[in-house]
Amino acid sequence: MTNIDKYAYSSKLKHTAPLKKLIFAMLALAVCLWADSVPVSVLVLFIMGWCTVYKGGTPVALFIKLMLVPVTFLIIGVLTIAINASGNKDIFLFSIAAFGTHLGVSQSGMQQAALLFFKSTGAVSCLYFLSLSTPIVDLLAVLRRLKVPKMMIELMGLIYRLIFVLLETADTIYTAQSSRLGYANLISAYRSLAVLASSLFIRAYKRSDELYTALESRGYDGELSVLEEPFETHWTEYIPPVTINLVLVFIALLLKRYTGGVL
Amino acid sequence: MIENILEARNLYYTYNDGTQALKGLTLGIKQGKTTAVLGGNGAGKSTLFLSLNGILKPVTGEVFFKGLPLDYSRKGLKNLRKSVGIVFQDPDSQLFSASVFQDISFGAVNIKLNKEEVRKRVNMAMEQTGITHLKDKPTHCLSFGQKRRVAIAGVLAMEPEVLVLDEPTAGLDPIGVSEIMKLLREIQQELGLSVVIATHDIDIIPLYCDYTYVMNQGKIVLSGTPKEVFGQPGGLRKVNLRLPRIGHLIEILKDKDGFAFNDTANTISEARRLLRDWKTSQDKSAEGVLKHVRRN
Amino acid sequence: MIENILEARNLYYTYNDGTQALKGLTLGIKQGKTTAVLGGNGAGKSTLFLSLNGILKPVTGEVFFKGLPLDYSRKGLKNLRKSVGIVFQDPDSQLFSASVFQDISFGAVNIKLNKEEVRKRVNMAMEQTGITHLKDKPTHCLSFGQKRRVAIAGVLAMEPEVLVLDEPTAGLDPIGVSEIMKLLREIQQELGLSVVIATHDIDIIPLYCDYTYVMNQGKIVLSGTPKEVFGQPGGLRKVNLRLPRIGHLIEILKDKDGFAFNDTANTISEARRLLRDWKTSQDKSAEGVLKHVRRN
Amino acid sequence: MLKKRIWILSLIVMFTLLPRTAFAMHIMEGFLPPGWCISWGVLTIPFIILGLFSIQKTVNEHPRTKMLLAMAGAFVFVLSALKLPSVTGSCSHLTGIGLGTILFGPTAMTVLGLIVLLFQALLLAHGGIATLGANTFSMAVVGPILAFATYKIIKQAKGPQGLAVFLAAALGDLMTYVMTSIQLALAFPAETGGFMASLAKFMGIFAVTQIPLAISEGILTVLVFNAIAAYGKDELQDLKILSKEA
Repeated sequence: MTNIDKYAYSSKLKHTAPLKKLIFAMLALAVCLWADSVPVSVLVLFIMGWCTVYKGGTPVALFIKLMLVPVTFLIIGVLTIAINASGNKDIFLFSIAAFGTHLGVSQSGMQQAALLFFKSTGAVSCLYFLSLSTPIVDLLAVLRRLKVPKMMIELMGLIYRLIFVLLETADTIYTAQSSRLGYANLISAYRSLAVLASSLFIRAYKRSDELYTALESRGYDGELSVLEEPFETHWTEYIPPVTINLVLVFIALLLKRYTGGVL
Repeated sequence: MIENILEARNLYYTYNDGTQALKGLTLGIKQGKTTAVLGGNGAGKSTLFLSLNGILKPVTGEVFFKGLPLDYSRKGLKNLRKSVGIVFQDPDSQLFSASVFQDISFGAVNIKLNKEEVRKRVNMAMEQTGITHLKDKPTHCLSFGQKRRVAIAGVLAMEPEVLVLDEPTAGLDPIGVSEIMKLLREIQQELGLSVVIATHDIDIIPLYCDYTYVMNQGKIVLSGTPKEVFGQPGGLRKVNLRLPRIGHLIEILKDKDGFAFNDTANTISEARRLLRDWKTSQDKSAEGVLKHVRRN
Repeated sequence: MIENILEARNLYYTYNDGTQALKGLTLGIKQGKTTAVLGGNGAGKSTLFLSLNGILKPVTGEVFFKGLPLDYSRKGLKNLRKSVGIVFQDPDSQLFSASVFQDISFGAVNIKLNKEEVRKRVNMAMEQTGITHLKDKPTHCLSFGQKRRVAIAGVLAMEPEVLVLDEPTAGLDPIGVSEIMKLLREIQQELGLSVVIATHDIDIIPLYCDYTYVMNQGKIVLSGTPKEVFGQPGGLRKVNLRLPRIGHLIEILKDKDGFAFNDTANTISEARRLLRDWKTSQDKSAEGVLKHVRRN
Repeated sequence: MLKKRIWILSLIVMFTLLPRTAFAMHIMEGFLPPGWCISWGVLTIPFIILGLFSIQKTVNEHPRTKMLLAMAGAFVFVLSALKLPSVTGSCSHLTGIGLGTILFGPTAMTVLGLIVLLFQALLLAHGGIATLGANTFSMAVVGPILAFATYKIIKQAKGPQGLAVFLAAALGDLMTYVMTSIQLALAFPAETGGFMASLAKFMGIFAVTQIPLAISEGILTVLVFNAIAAYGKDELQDLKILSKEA
């Protein structure tokens, strides 16, 4: 499992206002989806890649490795959309006969698949820019400013912290089980996994109780209020991210007009 | 000045599952001192601590803070918890936020201080515990010892009068132990705090504590200065505890090997003094003999 | 007979997050002895142990079991883990089943023994660790010390040749510590096991271990019998460790207070012998002086 | 010749990729057109609000449940990160929908599911932000409701506990994938045959892996549930506070 989170803490962009990063990434994501255009998608990919690697200092190899994570879904999804069945084999660029019909790829299916491939890749790069530069804690601060319900934010904050506590527990249990041959064959593996999950559950339950007690002793009265370090920002700082996206919109409009939406 | 800032009188506590954790416990925590509560696993130390902070309410018996019985109303508890802070044994069940800074600020925010004051206190607490450099790190990337310091800082930021710590040295290596104990000693002296430590690490008590209670099966069985308590090895052994190793050595030397010490010793420096004095007296007596012989 | 049942040669290991845990570590575990691996938190002890059992595969370097390099195939690992059992630090993450009996049988069942054999082994392991009376208890009702015994029994039921324990004394009170260490000593001698103990509890090493490796930052920095290792206080302090308290006292007495010991001592009994001998020699020399004086 | 080669090639691609699709069943970032992203998001919001109200009510009555819910969320996240052993030796993952729903109730699972999905997107790059609404709808709304209904119906019919747990988990898992296929088919109807043909394509492909996976999830959930019932009786008792509300 690749945990992106820890890279966010070492990013050079960590101290940039999270709202700015969020706006930048979400606008680009929206433009990428709306524009429906291969060049715009590729442009988004490069802008986000450049910002992450050059501005944020994330290793290129890591960025590429992460881009490959959703590739399974991407390939299966795109292929499924591209390949169609029809009794008439002439609509396909190439096809094979199977199950008493023809399976093949048509010109438009091919185009749709290619477009989707680039669009998704561009969109994923926006997601990575955000998560490789912005720790979850900072994102939660933004969500609080955006008036997301308090209960939601508190749960998110707690869950985020507890994920790591439980992951460590699960990892320790897993190691202890493997050292006693718990995963030596399929039947043991199922048994071990069930035992792991159930003891994890009981541990989690106990922990929640301990956590409540500890918070109570620190004066908890229903709200997890903390002091957040505000990020000093001036409105002018929002000009560059918005401008970049406006340029992208402009390019998309131009492409639509002069290429008739082919690109 | 009140001598005992906290007092427990004849506490009884039984858990839902029927475990009797406290059975008539009485103790007093001296203002401005470090008090150790020594006891084996399962002696009831944690239950005692939760009672001092009002989390558990004893079935019978009472807890007094500054001479007044605890007020278990919402407001009373809030005030109490401002003054009596607990640091739990496992920092992972105490730290709830992924941000070190935010976690430390929690208690201070709860007592409704203004932002400036909270920030000031958090920064101070981080400085006192030596974790200022960890400010921007996520909690889950810290080492065990660092997490424990964050937990301590979170309680210090509330500026309590009593700091209660459950097994503060558990899981730490020798250097970690002496660092955390020195830190506590420093904080205690600098801020004039009263510190209570639950531990089964016997060897640290003579080094860092002013007063010791020995707990067994929900009761106090011995109490006094470390010197007094460790002067009763029989009583300690009866409750499955032992002397500090140095104390044990000195005891054996005295009782079995004919070293005529006129005192006990539980720390290296005490033992050293004892042995040095003994040596000098031996040398002197040898000289005495010599002189005596020569004179005749 | 092979002298070293397990050997690690020049191991390097780096975790996914970039932490270099082992940096050229070499050591040998002597057959039929108790070997301690002493090191502070984060020295890499756990990583080393996981490599000995084939859970982690070193990036470079090799581990040898009975003179043969480890075989990391599915079958090879299965055989290895049957022979090299690890008892982890936190018994809670090792005990998962509803009852003690069931839990101890976990490993034995996984090596596909028949029911009769499993039952026999589990009963034997419970006897060896003195927990037969806990057989039908649910694991979560046990005390901490009992849980650790169950964890040890669970590994013993696989009848390993090497028993590796990570911090076996952590979290135990003094009596618990000496009980578990005596138990290990007994098991080791009775079954002719080779035992490896990772610990930062310096004071137990001279009492219970035959050989000691001192680990720091992924490497072995000192090795030898406890006597040899603790004869190098400078080397220990350099890696943030210290002498056993008794050893420290004797060192100071010797170096600073003019006690002319001709040896070092790290346990109470060693120190006692040293001081007794010294006293006798003093008495003798005093007598000698007397005699000398008288004769003249 | 060429055709044959394509046929074989695509088979190879399918069989190397398919066993790893369990996680990938979250619709990836950027895969859905904006209109669908928004529609699924809007459709999900009422369920989230409902869930939040229900949680708020429970927490007001029992303050401890806030920490418990957070633990539950983290538990589901970690559960879904566990590797599920399979016959082929490759790994897939649990969804945890069935277990989570039985333990914590469907309303809580909706909110927890949303948070878990968001963290999966941000921390593991599984799923996405634009597709969060669609994924939440299938994984945290439809899945839990079906799982819960199955569980309750079988319990009411005095069916065996094991069967109830098994079917709740297996159907919860399966329904999630059916829903995802519907979402994909709606967004990408086939050129010939439209929505139904597309749905057949997606369901056909995912059925290969999802049916065995749903069965595995069912079996494992039964094992886990039995283990919890064996030595977590008190915990289960307390959890009724959470799940009774639904």
